[in-house]
Amino acid sequence: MYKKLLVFATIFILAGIFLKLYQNFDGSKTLNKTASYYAKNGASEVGSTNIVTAIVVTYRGFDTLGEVTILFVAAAIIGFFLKTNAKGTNRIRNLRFSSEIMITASKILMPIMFLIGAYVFVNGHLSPGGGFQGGAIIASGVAFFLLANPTLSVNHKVLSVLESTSGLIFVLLGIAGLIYGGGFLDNRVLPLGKFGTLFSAGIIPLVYSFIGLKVGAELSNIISSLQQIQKEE
Amino acid sequence: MSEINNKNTSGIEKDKFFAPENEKRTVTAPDGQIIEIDPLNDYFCGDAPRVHKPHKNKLFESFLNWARAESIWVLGFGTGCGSIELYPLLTPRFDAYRFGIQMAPTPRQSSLMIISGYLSVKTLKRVVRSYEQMQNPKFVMGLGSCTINGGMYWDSYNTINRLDYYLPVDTYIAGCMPRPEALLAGFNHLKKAIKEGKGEGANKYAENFEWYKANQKKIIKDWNMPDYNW
Amino acid sequence: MVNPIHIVSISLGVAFFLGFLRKANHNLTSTIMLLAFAANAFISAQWLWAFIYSNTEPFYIFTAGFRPPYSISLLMGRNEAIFTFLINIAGLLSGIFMLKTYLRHGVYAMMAFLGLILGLNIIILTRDLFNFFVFMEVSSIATAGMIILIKNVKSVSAGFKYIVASSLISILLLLGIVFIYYFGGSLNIDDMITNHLLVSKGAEVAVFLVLMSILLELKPFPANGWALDVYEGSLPGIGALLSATSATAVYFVLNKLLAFANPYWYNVVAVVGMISFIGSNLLGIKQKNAQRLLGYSSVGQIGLLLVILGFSNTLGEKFEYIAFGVLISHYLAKSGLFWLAGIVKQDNIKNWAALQKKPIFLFFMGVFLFTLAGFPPFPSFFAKWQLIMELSTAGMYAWVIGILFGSFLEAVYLFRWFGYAMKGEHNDLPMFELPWHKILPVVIGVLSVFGISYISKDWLPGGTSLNFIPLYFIAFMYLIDFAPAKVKNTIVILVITYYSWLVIPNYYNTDIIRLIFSSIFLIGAILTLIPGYLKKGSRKGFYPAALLMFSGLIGLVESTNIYQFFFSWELMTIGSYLLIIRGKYSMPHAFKYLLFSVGGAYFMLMGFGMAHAGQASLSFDILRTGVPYSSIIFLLIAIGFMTKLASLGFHIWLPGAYGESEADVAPMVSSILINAGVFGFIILMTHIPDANIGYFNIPYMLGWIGVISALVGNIMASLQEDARKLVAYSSIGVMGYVLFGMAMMSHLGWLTAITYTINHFLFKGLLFLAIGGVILRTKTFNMYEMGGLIKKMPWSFIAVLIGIITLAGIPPLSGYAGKWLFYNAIVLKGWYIQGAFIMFAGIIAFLYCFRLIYAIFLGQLKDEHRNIKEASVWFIIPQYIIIITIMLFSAFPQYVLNPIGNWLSQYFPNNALVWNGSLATSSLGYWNAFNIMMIVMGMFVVLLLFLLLVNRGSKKVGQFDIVYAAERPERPETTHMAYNLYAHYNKAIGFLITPWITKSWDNISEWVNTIANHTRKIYNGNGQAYALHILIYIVIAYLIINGGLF
Amino acid sequence: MGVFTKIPYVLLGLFILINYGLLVTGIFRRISARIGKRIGMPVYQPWINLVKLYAKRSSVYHGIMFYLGPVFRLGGGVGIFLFMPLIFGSEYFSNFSFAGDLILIMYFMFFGMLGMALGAGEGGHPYSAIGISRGLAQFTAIELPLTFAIIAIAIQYQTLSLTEIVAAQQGGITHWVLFTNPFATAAGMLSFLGAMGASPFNVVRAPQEIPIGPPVEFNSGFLAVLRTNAALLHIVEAILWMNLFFGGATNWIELFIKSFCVYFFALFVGTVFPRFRVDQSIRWYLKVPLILGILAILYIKFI
Amino acid sequence: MEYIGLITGFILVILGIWGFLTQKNILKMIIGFTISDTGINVIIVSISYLKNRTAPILNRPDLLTDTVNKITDPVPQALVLTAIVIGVGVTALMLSYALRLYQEKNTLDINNFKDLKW
Repeated sequence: MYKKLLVFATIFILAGIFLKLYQNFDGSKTLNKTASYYAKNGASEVGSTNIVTAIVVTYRGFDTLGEVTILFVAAAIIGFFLKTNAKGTNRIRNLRFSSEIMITASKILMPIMFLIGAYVFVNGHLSPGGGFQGGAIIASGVAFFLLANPTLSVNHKVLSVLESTSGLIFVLLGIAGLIYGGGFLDNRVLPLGKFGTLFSAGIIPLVYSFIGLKVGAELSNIISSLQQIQKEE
Repeated sequence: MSEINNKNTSGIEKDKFFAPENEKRTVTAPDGQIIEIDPLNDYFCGDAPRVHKPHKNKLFESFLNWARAESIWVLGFGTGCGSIELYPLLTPRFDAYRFGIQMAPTPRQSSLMIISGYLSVKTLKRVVRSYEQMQNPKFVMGLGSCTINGGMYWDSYNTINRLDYYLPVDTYIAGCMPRPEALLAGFNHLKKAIKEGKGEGANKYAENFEWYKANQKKIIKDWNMPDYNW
Repeated sequence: MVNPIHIVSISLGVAFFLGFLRKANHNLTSTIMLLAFAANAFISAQWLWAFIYSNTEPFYIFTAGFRPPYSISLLMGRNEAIFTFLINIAGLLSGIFMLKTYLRHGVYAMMAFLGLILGLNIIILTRDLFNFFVFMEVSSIATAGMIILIKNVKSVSAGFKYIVASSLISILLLLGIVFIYYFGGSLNIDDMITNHLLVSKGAEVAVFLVLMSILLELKPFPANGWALDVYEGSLPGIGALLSATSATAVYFVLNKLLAFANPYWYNVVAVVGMISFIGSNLLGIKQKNAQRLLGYSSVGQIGLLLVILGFSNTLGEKFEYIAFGVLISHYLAKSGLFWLAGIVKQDNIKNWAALQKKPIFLFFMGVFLFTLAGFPPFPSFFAKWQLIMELSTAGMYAWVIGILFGSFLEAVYLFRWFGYAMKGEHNDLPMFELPWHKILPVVIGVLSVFGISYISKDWLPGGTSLNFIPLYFIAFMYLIDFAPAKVKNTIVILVITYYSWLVIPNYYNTDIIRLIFSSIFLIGAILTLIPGYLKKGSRKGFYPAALLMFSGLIGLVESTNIYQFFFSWELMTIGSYLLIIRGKYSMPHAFKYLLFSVGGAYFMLMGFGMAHAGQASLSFDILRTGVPYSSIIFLLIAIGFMTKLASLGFHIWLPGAYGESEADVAPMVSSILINAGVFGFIILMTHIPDANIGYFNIPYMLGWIGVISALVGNIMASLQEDARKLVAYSSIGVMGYVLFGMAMMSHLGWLTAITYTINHFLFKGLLFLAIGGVILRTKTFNMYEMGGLIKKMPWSFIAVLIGIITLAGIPPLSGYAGKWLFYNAIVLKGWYIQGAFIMFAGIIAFLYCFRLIYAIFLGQLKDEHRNIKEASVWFIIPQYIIIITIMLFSAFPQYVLNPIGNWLSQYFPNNALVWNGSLATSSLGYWNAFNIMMIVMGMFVVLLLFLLLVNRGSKKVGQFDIVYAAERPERPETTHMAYNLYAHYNKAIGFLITPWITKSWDNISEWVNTIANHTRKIYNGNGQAYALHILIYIVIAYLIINGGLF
Repeated sequence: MGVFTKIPYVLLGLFILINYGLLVTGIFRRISARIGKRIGMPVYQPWINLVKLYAKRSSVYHGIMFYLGPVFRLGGGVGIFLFMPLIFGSEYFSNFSFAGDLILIMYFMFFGMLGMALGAGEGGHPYSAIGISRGLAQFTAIELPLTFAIIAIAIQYQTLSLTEIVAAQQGGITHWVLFTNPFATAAGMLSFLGAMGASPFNVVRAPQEIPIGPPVEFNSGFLAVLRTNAALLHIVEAILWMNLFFGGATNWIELFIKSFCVYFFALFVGTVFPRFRVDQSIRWYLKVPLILGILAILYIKFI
Repeated sequence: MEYIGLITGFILVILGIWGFLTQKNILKMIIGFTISDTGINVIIVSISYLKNRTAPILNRPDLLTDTVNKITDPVPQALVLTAIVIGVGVTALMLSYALRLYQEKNTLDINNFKDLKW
């Protein structure tokens, strides 16, 4: 009780801090300097219809690299953290069988989900969405499949090769930007192409594709790691 | 009785009364060496007493004897009931200080030993030790009949009858008990003897050391000290 | 030059590439990982080299080829180069250290590790706020992974606490960053700084959130329970990483971000740092777990760094040097210690005694600990010195006190730990394994400490004047530590002789005081080293320690400024600590010694700082009357010296420290080392002759302290059973006289003090050598267990006899000179009451003198000493050299005292003592040493002849031939009257020596321990509570900074 | 006057004082006997005792320090004598006081004490050690008021030279320290009681409890030397106190009378008061005489 | 609209933190964290909102001119993407920790994991 009061008081003051932030917030009327720059030059410099994508992949591409790294590291950690040890392999938990609907739906929906995911990340520079979103869709497909077939498991080797390959290509593309473009992760390694088409915006579609694959693989990896340890119980 | 005949096989005769504190023992030195301690040899100077001849110059010697006579320091050793008569000497009534007599605290510093009354065997050992620790010249005064012939204790199982056998006595004071006046008379007698050069008891003891020692050992069974206590 | 961006590409490339090699041989993969770190380190090193040696411009990396603020930019400047270099090297070494772990866990662990190092690199390099956030998250997630490289419930729960805390912090950080973007319109740090984007009111709150989050990442006390659990629960290698790298990187970020914050943030940082520094060091005191202890120490050190950062504007151009000095010390020492923890594998600090099985590791540990505690010649010493000097110049004395107090607390637990390691019981402890990959980083760490010490000494003003030459020799001696002791002893004695030859003649006719003290220190060194020939084997560790002490001592004499002086003082402290702790049971005493020394040194440092404030020079001349606070300066420095003099109140370390040390170490420390305090007082008081605080005249107070020290020291000495403790307490007494003499501030007073100093050196050396020689034979310290040794050790007996005659001040030996001068001095000065009491103390000295000589040499010889031999000739030789010196000094004191008098005349003009040959005349009396000597000797010879004549036939008798009330003694033990010899004295005036001082120190320590123990209960182990602490910390900080909620 | 021409006078003075000391001892034995309603020993008894002791034919010793102890002890007494100016104004009987002043004499007392302590210590007798520990312990307390008194005198006359202290007290009885600083005299005389080892401060040599204490093992010639020293030392100490507080002496008669009176004081107290235990005597010295000593200094400083 | 988003975001953050600090169950704590995280994301998005503007996707030709006045702020939208992903990573890690902790002690009560303290 005492502790809860303390928590309450603390959070109350924290709310006060937020309130102060809120008080000073007056919905912007115009874009600020940075955003204006992107708005003005994003299309011409990067060649991407989706300005957000331009920012994510090019202007702040380095952040994206960090994001990918986070997912990668998290997947790696979960990989060795939840690594099954040989002793407990016999203890298979009695899992409930999934319903027929689930199994059937997953068989039908999974390819579609993969397809949608691929579409989302390939068109990241043209429409809302991108590598992360696409990767997440793919991974949810995998999750769906695993839910439907709890006894199955994903081939980690494939996933991690996919993951590593796409990560490595992302880095190599970045270096290519350093060598052939203006800097690390510059998208102008390839010609910008015609604005608004699939093969435009330099290497953005390429990068986003690999990010999509990578994110998909990593998330799947995490999900399957979590699933595997469930089986261990 | 078999214990008496129980001889030490190592060849050294071991008395039944050989005191345990004289047994050899071993100790470990700080560096780990084991040392054997033989108490009688290690702690004591076991030499026999020496005869100290009077000064060659008779006149000088008689001066010294006068000084010795006039400065008698008494070892206050109350061996028996006679000691009760000793202390009145120091009171104003008798005031033995007048005669150059005073009590000395230790044998080392005293010149006269008064055996005050009966002397039990147990005490004899102490008396011998104390006597031997006094420095030459030294005198012995036997107080009361007990020191002369045993007195009323003549047939006691544990008192000596005749002090003379064990120590060279310079003066006897007869009586049971002798009064302090008798003691004073005894002192005068002793003084006279000393002045006459007859106070050579210490030398007599040294000369007849074997005899005295034999007498003493005969009666003191648990002889736990060296032959001569320096 | 390789583009720094390749740090990223290499790390990530390798990390991704390792994914292909999941099933490959882990030796291969780990080698690849290490190569990646090496490559990173090479890149930073290359830039570092360029920045230092060719003044390269800082290098901007624009990612994506656009100019900032529109794209993310990285900056490789000099500082960035240094920090990334540190991080990459730590990664490399840590990787090597944990090679086995990585081999076991496979590529995933390596990936996480690469991610961690990459993240830290980027947060240093990046100039974009959000990018910082992203890579901060990379590193914290990676850290969360690294923690569980060892999988047990402790590490997993610690990891969870970590992740709870860091996610909470990241929420607030993200919130702050977003609002900074909102208010500032940019995420680029440079942009924010140059265009002052964050001036709007709301931005302040956003900045608050960001900076507080970063501060919290630095684990400030008390919102740092999670971090401590992580230090304790994770592998030591991870501890090293966290402590050395994460904190370093975040510290750098804080420095970077403070540039756009409101200037008051510097104060906030300083306050946070100070709370953290003192608080965590306080809590460290109760800590028994080695890794957690290191955690507390890490937090403390980071706190100190924050303080330094907070004062970066005050420190000006010195800031970088100071921060770097502290940081690098922390970095090297902490990672080294964590690695050692990984090697020794003992949780409890008491079990670090296992290190004794491999003494070289003790050496490593010692290097790290002394580095942490800021001892010379390690970089933190220079940094701390400069920090104190600069803060004092700025008048921030409260902060100076805080820093010194925190440092002291740190020294407490560090050296208790070191004591356990050095002297703890180690027979039951298992031997630790020593795989090469664990040794290598430690060795590199130690070498780097020395290397950086070597480099950093020259960076400070006055640093070049420090004399490092002895240290090289000490290093040499350490290298040949395996050699037999005799060889080393010879080398050392020859070198010291040569050094004396170089040094001492310089002072002849120029500086009598330095002549005397250099002679005491150097010739004393030679004399006390001679017994070393007795030692068999190689006597590991002794010579470097002894030489450290002696070089410190001679450094004191040779010093011409306060910097050199303090440097030498600290060297001496280390050396003497290492010497004292060599004794068998001396661990707690050496600990106390060190604490008092450190405490005293800090007082002194503060005094020096105050004196230095506002002065450009470092020379002793800045200590002078008339500068502001000169009285307080005097008091502070005097306290520093009093700890070494073991004046009352600061004496409790001495008896044990001297009493328990080795036989030939005791004279080194007691007859030689203690004079350092006297020398210090001479330096101090020649510059500040008078000091008053309020109505209190400090020299007057010192005089009373001297009196009470003398009195209590001597009474205590009289009541000791342990011979060496007796002599040790006697040192307290004699130093009381010296302090009193110095405090008199008069010609004769000083002359007395110096005479006493010389005498004390002579007789105390003599006594300790003699007693030490005897004790080596008897193997016991208790005097009542000895007795009658005169028959077996006549030479030692004569030495002790001469020693106590000198000590007691009995004519004709030189001790009397001191007494005579004393009477004259006190009457002329007018300190009658004190004077009488100090003379009373002098008479009490007689009690212990007698006890010492009687209980050991006279009385009954014990059975077990029946075949004992005379003390070793190596002990006898120096004793007799000292005896000859005493005799010469006694007969011809004028050749020493007259020049001293002349020297004193420049400070105390009325030359109170007129010398005419050997006749000294004061305005009160006169004294003819040579005549007294001759008369006494003549008389003695005549009387001896007379007695020989009287007792020509005397018979020498046996041991038990004593009059024993007509009985005979049974055993020597029961006949030797020596135990509790002065029981009646204790009964009479024992109340004077009620150990209320010891008790009050004990109470203080108890009190501190209790506070620490109660305070650390806030770390209740609950991750949620830790999170709450973080929030409360933020909230309170907000209330304070904002001055209320709104 | 050269050092060597002084030697005959020194020896003469020594001879006189030893004999005077023995005489005084004898007289006091006699007086104390009369107090006890006895007649007492003859006045010449001390001489006889000495002759007897020197004339002992045998003696024993325990070791080299035992042998040297009496030498030290006598050296202490003789040394004090040597450095003490006996007769004020007399070049012949100022001894070797050119070598040192009052402080030398003060500290030379330790010379004898140390010798005694060492000799007795080597005797190996526990009672010796007990006696010495008592003696030393008591002596520390005894010296304290004396130190105060001496400092007071030094303040008063601005000298530590005994000759000058005596010189300053010349010119009438009112110039004595006894009258110029009664507190100092009181403190000094109280410590004199202890220095003399008379009752109530004679537990050191409690003759029956610890037979005579330190000299328990000394015999014959050794004891004789000690007794010689005792005779000398006591009278020299009396002379020292006389010089300090009672104006010294300008001729032998004055010296005899004054030192006798000083000596008599100790005896008088000793006969009247019973014995203190060591801790009692130490505490006592730390009360009344210490206060007197402090008063002495305050008196001379402020009045 | 942006105010509503902002307030919602703050409330979510505070609610999440409340849960984070008071729930004993580790899973509930994690949920608290994700709620907070979501709250932050909502805040970020609200910040990017400008009234009467369209998303920064220039898929209509009219957006190509005077873009500055026609689109909302794209930067927070890019940031929120990153923030979400980071949140996912952290959540995943926390969940795996939760699993592991449950394996260690068969409980999910945070109070049972006090092995390290003081």
